[in-house]
Parts: sequence; C-alpha cells; structure tokens
Amino acid sequence: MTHRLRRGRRALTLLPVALAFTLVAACGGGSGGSGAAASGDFDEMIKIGINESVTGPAASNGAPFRDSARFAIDQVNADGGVTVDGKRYGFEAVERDNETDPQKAIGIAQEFSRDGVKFVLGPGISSVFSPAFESMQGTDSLVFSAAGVATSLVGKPEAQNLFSPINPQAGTAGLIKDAADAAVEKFKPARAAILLPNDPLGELHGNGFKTAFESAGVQVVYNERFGSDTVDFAPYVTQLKALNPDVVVIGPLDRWVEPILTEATAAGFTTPAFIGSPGVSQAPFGKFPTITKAMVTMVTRAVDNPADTSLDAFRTAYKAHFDKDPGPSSFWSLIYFDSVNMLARSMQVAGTVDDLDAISRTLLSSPEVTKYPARALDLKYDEKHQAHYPIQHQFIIDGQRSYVG
Amino acid sequence: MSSELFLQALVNGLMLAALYALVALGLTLIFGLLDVVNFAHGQLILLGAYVLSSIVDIGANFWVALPLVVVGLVVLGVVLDMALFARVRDEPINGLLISLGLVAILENAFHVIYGPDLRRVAPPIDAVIDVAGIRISGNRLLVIVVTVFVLVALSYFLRRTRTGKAMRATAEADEAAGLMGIRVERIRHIAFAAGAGLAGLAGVLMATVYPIEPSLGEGPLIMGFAALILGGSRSPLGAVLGAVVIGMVQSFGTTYLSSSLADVLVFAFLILILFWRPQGLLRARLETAL
Amino acid sequence: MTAEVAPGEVLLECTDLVRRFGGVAAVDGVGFGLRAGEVSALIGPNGAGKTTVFNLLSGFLAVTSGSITWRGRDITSAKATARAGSGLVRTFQQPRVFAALTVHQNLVTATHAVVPSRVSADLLGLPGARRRARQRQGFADELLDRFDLAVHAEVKAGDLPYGLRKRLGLVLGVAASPRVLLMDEPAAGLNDAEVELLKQDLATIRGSGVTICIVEHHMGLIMSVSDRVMVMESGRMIADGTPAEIANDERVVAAYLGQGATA
Amino acid sequence: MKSGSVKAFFKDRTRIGWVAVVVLAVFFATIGDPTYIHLGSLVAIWALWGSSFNLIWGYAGQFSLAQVGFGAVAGYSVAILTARWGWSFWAAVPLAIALTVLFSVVVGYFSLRLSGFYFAIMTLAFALLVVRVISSSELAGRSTGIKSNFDIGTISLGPLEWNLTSRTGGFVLLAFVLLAAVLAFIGRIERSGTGWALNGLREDETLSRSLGIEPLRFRLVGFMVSAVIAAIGGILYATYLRYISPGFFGLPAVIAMIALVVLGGRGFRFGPVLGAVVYIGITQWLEVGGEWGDGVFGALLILLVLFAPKGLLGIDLRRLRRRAEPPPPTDDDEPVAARPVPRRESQGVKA
Repeated sequence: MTHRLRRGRRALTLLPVALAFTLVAACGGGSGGSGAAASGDFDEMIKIGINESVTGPAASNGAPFRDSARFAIDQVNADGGVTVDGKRYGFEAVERDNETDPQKAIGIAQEFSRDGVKFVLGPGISSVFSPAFESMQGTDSLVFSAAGVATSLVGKPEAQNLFSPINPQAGTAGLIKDAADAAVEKFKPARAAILLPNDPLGELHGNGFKTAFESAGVQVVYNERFGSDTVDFAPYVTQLKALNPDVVVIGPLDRWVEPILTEATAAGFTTPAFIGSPGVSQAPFGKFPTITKAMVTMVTRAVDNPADTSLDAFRTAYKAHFDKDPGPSSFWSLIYFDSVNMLARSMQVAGTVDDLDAISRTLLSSPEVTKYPARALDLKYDEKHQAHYPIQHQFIIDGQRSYVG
Repeated sequence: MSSELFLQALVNGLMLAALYALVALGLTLIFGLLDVVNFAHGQLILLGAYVLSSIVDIGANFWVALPLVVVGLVVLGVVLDMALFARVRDEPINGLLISLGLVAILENAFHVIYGPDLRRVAPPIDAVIDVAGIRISGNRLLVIVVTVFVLVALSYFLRRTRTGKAMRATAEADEAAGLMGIRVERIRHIAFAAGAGLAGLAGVLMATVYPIEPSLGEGPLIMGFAALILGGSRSPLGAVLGAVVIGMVQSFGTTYLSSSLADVLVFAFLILILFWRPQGLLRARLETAL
Repeated sequence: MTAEVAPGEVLLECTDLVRRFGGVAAVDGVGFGLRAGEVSALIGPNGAGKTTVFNLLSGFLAVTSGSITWRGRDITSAKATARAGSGLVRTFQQPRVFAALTVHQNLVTATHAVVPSRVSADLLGLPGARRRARQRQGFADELLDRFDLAVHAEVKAGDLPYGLRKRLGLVLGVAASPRVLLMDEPAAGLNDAEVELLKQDLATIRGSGVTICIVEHHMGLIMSVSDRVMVMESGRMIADGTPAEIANDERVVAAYLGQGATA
Repeated sequence: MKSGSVKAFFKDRTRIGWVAVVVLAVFFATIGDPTYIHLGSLVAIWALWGSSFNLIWGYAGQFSLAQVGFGAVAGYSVAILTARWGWSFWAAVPLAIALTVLFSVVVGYFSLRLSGFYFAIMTLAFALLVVRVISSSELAGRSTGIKSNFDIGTISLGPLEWNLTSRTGGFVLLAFVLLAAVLAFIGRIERSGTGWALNGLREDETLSRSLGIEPLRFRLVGFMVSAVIAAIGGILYATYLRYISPGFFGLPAVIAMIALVVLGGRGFRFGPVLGAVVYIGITQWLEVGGEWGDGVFGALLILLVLFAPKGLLGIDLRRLRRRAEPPPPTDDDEPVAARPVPRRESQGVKA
C-alpha cells in the first residue's frame, strides 16, 4: 500500500517539473532563424516578417509566396537598401512557416508584433490569413498579403495598413472578369463548365467566372467544386464529357490541372478549350499535345516571355537570385516583388523607416516609388491599398503561344 | 448517351474499387491477425508511392522498381512489427497509438524529404482502351488486373499453403493455433509484412494513375477502413466486397450527384451499415473466406 | 431491503426453457423453481447446458422459447441489468473482477444495485449524491470485514492470486445485494483450503437470507451444502431431488459414469 | 487501511494538479506578452479537448473519435449565431452547447451499441461527416470558413473589470477558469456513483451488467458530458481564432487530441493539462526539432506507449530507480485481462 502511494506522488512531481521546464523555456522561446541578408553592408536592418504556408496543405501556394518575398528582399538589398538621414538600412527577412495552421499563423503574427516586426508579408492563403490578420489589427504593422480575402478587406477602417498586391481576383473587374472576357472573345463559347477545388480560392474564382460568363451570355452548364483531397478526376471528366461544354475552367493551380488533363486525354475529351484559372501556368498544357486549345492568365506577368524586353532587367535579377532563368511558373516570383521594392523606395522618399502612415501615404501618391531597377509590373496602389496592373493572358493554340494584354 | 455515362462510371468505379480492395485487404490482414487498427497504413501506401518515384527518378524501369518497392515494404513491415507492434500485443489499443505516432513521423518525413509539390511517376503504359466509347487508360486497367491477380494469389495462398492455413487458423483462434504447433508470433510478423507489402503495392499502383503528395494517405486510409467495416472487418472477401461498394458509391455519386454529396454519402452509408449490420455485409472470416 | 420474502416462496421460476444455437438445442425444455432460503445445485457433465441456463436466467442470453418469472412477474425479456437490480444476481465461472481497481474500489463499484446512482444528482453535486457516496463506502467497508478482505483492500484486483480473485468475484455478487445468487462453478480451480473457505462463505451468504443456486462439478461441496440437486444432461433436466436421492439415481450415475459421482 | 495516509496523499495529488493549473493560468494571463497569451489560450483549449476525450476514453473506456466533431458543431453554432445572425455571444453559447449535446445523443444512439474498433470507426465517420457537411454548407462558409464573434465583452466585478475579448490576458483567464471548472466537475464525477459505474463498464462490461449497471445509460451520460466539454473547447477555439474553418477539425486534430491524452496520462484528471502543455510546447512554441517537429512529437508518442503506456503522469519514478530489484510478484496462473487500463488513483474515499 505504501508502495502505491509513494509511486503516485512521485508520478505527480512530473507536472511541476514540466512546468519548470516550460517556464525556463519561455525565456528563450520563440527565437528562430532569419533571412540571409548580408547585414555587414548596412548600418541597420529593417525586419520584414514572412508568415507563409511553406508546408502543409497550402504549401503549393505558400512556398512560391515565400520565395517571392525572399527574392524581393534580396533585390532591395542588392539595390543598396534604404538611406534615411545618412543611415543605410537593409531589409532582413524574418521567415516563419505557419504550416497552413491558423494557430501557428496567429502565433507568428503575435511574435512579430512582440518583436517589433513592423512590415509583414503574408499569410497569402485566405483560410490562414483571416484568423492571423484578426490579430494584426490594431497592432502597429504594415501588411502585404496575396490572400484572396485581402482584396475584400482593403479599404475598410479595420485594415488601414493592409495592402493587397494582386489585382482583384473577383468581382466586376480584375483578373477573373478579364480572363473570362478574354476567353469568351477568343473561343466564342455557348456552354461553359467550371471545375475548381472546394477551397477559398476555388470558391472565389468559381463565383467570379460564373458571374462573368453569365453576364457575357454564356451558359454555365457545370459548376463543381471537388474536395481539396481529391486525386481521382475520372468521374468529373466523365461528367464533363457527357455535358460537352465549349470551354472548361480548371485550376487555380498547376497541381489540379495536370491530373484533370491526364484524365481528359484518356477519356478522349480534348475538344473544348481549357481555361486555366489565374494561378495556372502554361507548363502543364505543354505535356498534353492532344489538347489544342488553352488559355492561361498571368497572376502577375509572363516573366518567361523573351519577347517582352521590358523585363530584361528583372530577368537578370531573377537569375542572380535563383540561379536559373525564369520558367513558366515564375510569375509567382513577382507576388511581392514590386510591392517590397516600392516599400523601400517609399521609406527613402518619405525619409522615415518607422512612420507607417507616412510610408503608406508615399507608397500611394509618390511617382518616385516606382523608380527602382528591375521593375516588373506597372503596379500602382489605389487609395484602398489595392494593387492594379495590366492583366496578361496567354493563349496556347496548337502548341503556339500568343499573348494578349 | 446515358448508358455510356453509366458504363463509364462503372469502369471508373472498378478502378477505385480495386485500389480500395488492396488497401482494405492489407488492413484486414493486420487487424485480423494482430488486432491492430493501423492508422499508418495510408502513410505506408504513400511510402510505396514515394519510394517508387525515387527509384524511377534514378533511372530504373517501372517494372524493376515495382517488385523492389513491394519487397522493401515487406521488410519494413517485419521490422515495424518486431520492433514496435510485437511489444504491445496484449493491449491492441497501444498498437493503434503507435500507428498514430508513425503517421506523424512518416508524414513529416515526406514533407521534409519530398516537399509539398506533387510528384508524378511516368505512367508505365501509354495506351487507352476504347470499347464502344467507354474508355479506360492502360494504367487504370493495370490497377484492376494487378488487383485481381493479387486477390487470386492471396486466395490460393490462404487456402493452399501451409503458412496461409496457419494464418487462417491463427486469425480464428490464436491460442488454439499455438497449441497446435503454429508459431503464432511468426505468423503475425508475416501478416504485418503482407499487409505492408499490399500497402506498398497499392502505393505503386496509385502513383501510376495519380500524382502524389504528402497528405495523400488519408483518403485511401479512410475508404479502406470503410471497406473493411462494410466487409465485416476480418474477412478478406468481405473487404473486397466492401471496396467494390465504396468505389461504386464514390464513382456514381460523383458522376450523378456532386462530389461533396458523394463523400457525405459514403460516410452516411457507412454509419447506417454499421448501425444495422455491425457484422458487415458478409460474416465470413479469414478461415472461410476467399 | 423491501418487502420481506416468505420462507418457501418460489422466487424464481422457469418453464420450458429452450435455447438453440444454430440447429443445436443447448437447453431443451428445462423448468424448475427456486424457493426462498434454499440452496440448490445444478449439476451435469460438461456441455449439459448448465451455464446456458444461468445465462438465460440472468438475462445474458435471450431465450428461444419458454418463460421466466421472478416473484410472480414475467421477466423473460427483461434486461440483465434490470434483473440484477431487482435481486437476481449471478457470478461467473472465470473470476471476473475489475482488474485495474483495488479490492475496495471493486466493492464500491459493485454496490450500484444497492445504492443506485442518480446521474443528475451526481453531475450537479446535490446532497443526495454525497449521502449515497457515504452509503457505498460504508457498505463496501462492511463487506471487507465480513469476508476478511480488509488486508487486501488496497491491492489491485488484477494482482490478486487466482483464489482471491475468485473469492472477490463472489463477494462482488454479494455486494449487489442479491435475493437469489446464481453461482457459476465457484469452486473451479480452488485448492482444498479454499474450498473449505468457500463453504463458510456460502454459509454466511445463506445465513443473510440469500437464496443460492450453484452450478458446480465439485461433488463434495455440493453434497455438503445443497438442500436440493438438479441434474442436466444434453440440455434436459434428468433428475431433481435431495442429494441422497440424486446419488442413487441410476440415470445420474449413468450420465456421470467414470466421473466419480460420489467423490 | 485506506485511512489518513490515503486521504493525505489524495489531497496532495490533487493539490499539485490544482497548483499547476493556477500557475499556468497566472503565468499565461499576466505576462501580457501576445505570444504567451496565444500559447496560454491554446494550452487551455487543447486541455479542454483532451479532458473531453479523457473522460470518454480514460474514464469510460470508449475510444470516441467524435470529440473533435463535437467541438466543430459547437464552434460553428456560435460563429453562425453571432456573426451571421447577430446573436449575443452569451445567448449563443447555451444554444450551441445544447445543439452539441443533441448531436452527441444522435452519435451515441448510433455508436454506443458498438464496441472497440467499430465504435472508434463509427465515431470517426461522424467526425469526418461533420467536416464534409460543413465544407459544403453555404451557411457555414463552405471550406472558406466564417468569422466568429470574439468581442465577448467584459464582466464587472464591483470596481474590477474583467475584459474577456479574445487575445487578451482576460480571455486566457476565462479559458483557464472554464478548464478548472471542467476539471472540478470531472473530479466530482470521479467520486460519484456515475463515475464508479463508468469505471466498471470500462473494466468489464459483462461483470458490470451482472451488477445492475446499465451500459447504454451510463455511456450515453458520459458521452453527453464529454460533448459539453468538447463544446466549451470548440467555442473557445472559434472565439480565440476569431475565425473558424473546417480545416481545423480534420483527422490531424483527432490525432493530436488522442496523442496529448496518451502523453499526459490517460485516466488521470490532470493528464490532458500536462499533455496540452507538452503538445503546444513542442509543436507551437519551442519548435523542438525544427522542421521535424511533428516527427519528434510522433516519436515521443511511440516511446511513451512502449515504455510508459500510462503516460507522463503514470511514470513510476521509484520503479525506474530501483530497476535492479525484481518486479513485484504477479500471479502467473492467468494473464490479467488484456485491456487498456487507465489508472485511477483517487480512492473515492471522500466522505
């Protein structure tokens, strides 16, 4: 009996031990690696927080977003950083992977606010951004987020320092509407089908396409969302084939396009024009020669198009950072590129590195902020902090690529 | 047109059924002989797929890689069983908990080693069979053919070979089997190895028709469980039957209703079957089945 | 506890009990009554259907046909728990105890039938819940004393040696405050000393007014404690009488041939 | 025998657990740093979810995987009622809990007759069904999720104002107060007849039935109570995140919930608290193992199951120290019933 009693008591001593462990760890917790900026060249570093979904379910978006952020920061430093009052500032990336876990994303946002990280990129995934941004509200930080929901938040009083660096993805203007119109003009469809994933982006794009098609007089005969864990697309293709639409919208990422095209090819369903919802690159279409009509819309700009000489400086910068030439999917690398470069210029022009309101105002109004090398997009922020730039579509007809816009 | 749609849905469903049958068979062997609910089965499937992609990447032929992967997973199965699961035989729930730990470790490993991007294995067969407008790709046909072959072979193995008979006896009554001179522990290692091998094979076949990614294990695992339950949990034949039902519900549900409804349908069907017929569609056991 | 039982009243009665498994009738037309205060034994060769009869009486198996009445009320389709709650309690051949709980905790748990839980009171912490908790403790303590288990009170039931576990299984049945206690082979696996102890326990239990029916193979025990012996073979009752009558019954001797019926 | 020393010990055990909870609450709620407010909220919320699973599994022996689904039902109910339909938070909470309990009765009706593997899969099927239904429901924001009301106001205690808004120290305190209430409540169940009945059913259902303990009745009660606890966790979760989406409630959450209970010690009242501290500590805080964090957690789980299946609170330090001695004598006649045996030390001798 005594044996049992003592055993129990000992066992319980573990709880305080764990507590002590926790307390000790608390003092050193939360630290982590940061970006690889060469701080030696600068007098002081400005921390740029990166809160992206590098792993987890949304990693196929988050990883390019993170790379884009690194690239942009690298570029600012390569261009000499920011000089204010004779002091040279460089950008320093503070990278955190939120693993597509909102709990983690909130933790990271709070860590940033605690550590005085005033400039934050991400989260760029809507389902992670929303909860994380809630906790950035009211904190003194300036946020750029590629998340779809950011476009609907910007301009609202609770989002005064939020910037949306991609053209609006839904609604009456912007990427989706433009893509739908371009497709309608090119392919003159009577019947359209939409097959997108059941996730926030798929939802946004699907609704956008449906509205745009219908207002252009195109009948939407199929509007389906597959589960984000779907791997077998044969049933969807079977359904589509039976409906025989003229255009099929798929995407919004390459990862969905390839399996769908594989099944479409196997099913002999190659007659319609396949529209890649913005985010899809031309790459997957090249693998299916029997599919002769396709269109993709650049989320940013086709940086691999050699005919576009205005991008030469950008391509040099790209090669310097990534050590390879831009490919079909490299448009992702522009997500934060211009915004971060413009941010650096606004600091310079406004003559401050910590007055967020002054920096924001300059970012919107000063023409000076666009004057940096390797500028890639003709990007401008409107008074709501929403980015605008020319939208570019790419048609792939019988293996030939052509650009519009 | 509509009969064509129906037949195409049937063909699509058959491949799903074949894949789920392999998964459910593996789960059934492990559950039937070891009482372990192996949540890590999905990760073993994925491991098979990833290892295949790695072997093919270094230039090996698919047909060489296939047996390598299966053998590799069989060996891994033996190791896992001897090192982990054999130590908690008397408390089956601990086997389940260990499998949860394996899920975390393997999934983490896939993320770190292979990254989040989709990986693809060049399909071994580049042909499509077209019979009166009903089309099936050679790779999908391969899944069905291999599964049927495995079913026949497994049936022969369980009925005709010494080890197979010993497995059936052990599944039925392990103590009695032990008294009859069957080396029960050895039989259990074999069962786990066979289960892991089937998972590896399912992974290989899956990689020929689907792109693979780290979170891909969950779907086949859940559907495998569903098939297992429908089939009565310890019966290989039942597991196959359950897999056919699930594959068809999914295929026809997606084709004629909607995908989200098809999934809801699978779970609702499972709940109702469990409620009305907890013994499954078939009451057969390893001993009488196949 | 409640209405007193008149001595000699038939508490439990079954008629034409039949239970088939597949095509085989494990119990085939058995009927008998148990009178208050009596100690009866149900014997027969292995496979005769004795345990099945207990399972039917206690509600652990459903009857194929036939009826069971408890103090004049038909309980043929009553739940096992309801039967136990009304005083018809059984024990098991394998020593069933709550292995991870201590002996004392086992007994507290077993008092459920005597001090039923009121779930709402328990959850809301009403005063009645505390009173009942005290009652349970008191009852468990009393049983520990009565059956000399106090020394083992804090031992986990799973760690007890076989004999003690078996005994605890019996006391758990007693803790449920039975009016009729059906004991399935209480002596199986016990050594001689333990069987002697069992005899004392049976006397104690009987002395507290409990009617007992035993399924048993230990003839010595049966002949010394029973008022009445019933004999089954192949699902049927082949004899019913005093121990002396049974010992001389030809059919019984035949059924037990070579088994040392009069050991 | 089980007299003064038992009681002293019992008090001691409980006291240590309570002291730990209070220290955690004060530490996380008063440090004021957003990171610790974040971690403290998560610890309390996961401890609640763990307690829900611990009650139904550790105490009642039902390996229910539906708990996360209960959390989802409650969290979504509150989010929809407050953010979509403009209810006040405090009006929405009782209704959300009531809906969750109702749902638990439905799940219980279908599943409680089953046992073991079947029960686990049936409850898992319900949990996954909930997620699928939510992801296809327009009202619940499909897979995008919806915002949840987080400004749950303040409580005035005389001159003191208690601000409960999520992501403040006050919210952490609220979460810990609710956790403490749940732990106290579980303690009450432990000592009650209902607790003994659940224990008995976990240990041996046949024996329990022979003693008049009705399995379905008590298990349903256990199920409903565990659903209430899960509902509190789910509501706090939605409120804390200020946003709710179906992605939070998938298989990974089910696995995490099981793992933290195993880690802390199944069947120990304070086990889930310790489990939550370790779980949040490893995966959200210290980033143990860097990119291998989940793997480290999985390995820890396996090691514990192999070498200390009773969890951290069940580790017998004394036995570890005198390993040289032979193990205590056990009975060789027959194997002890092969069951997962959550240990309950409390003697229930409180009069």
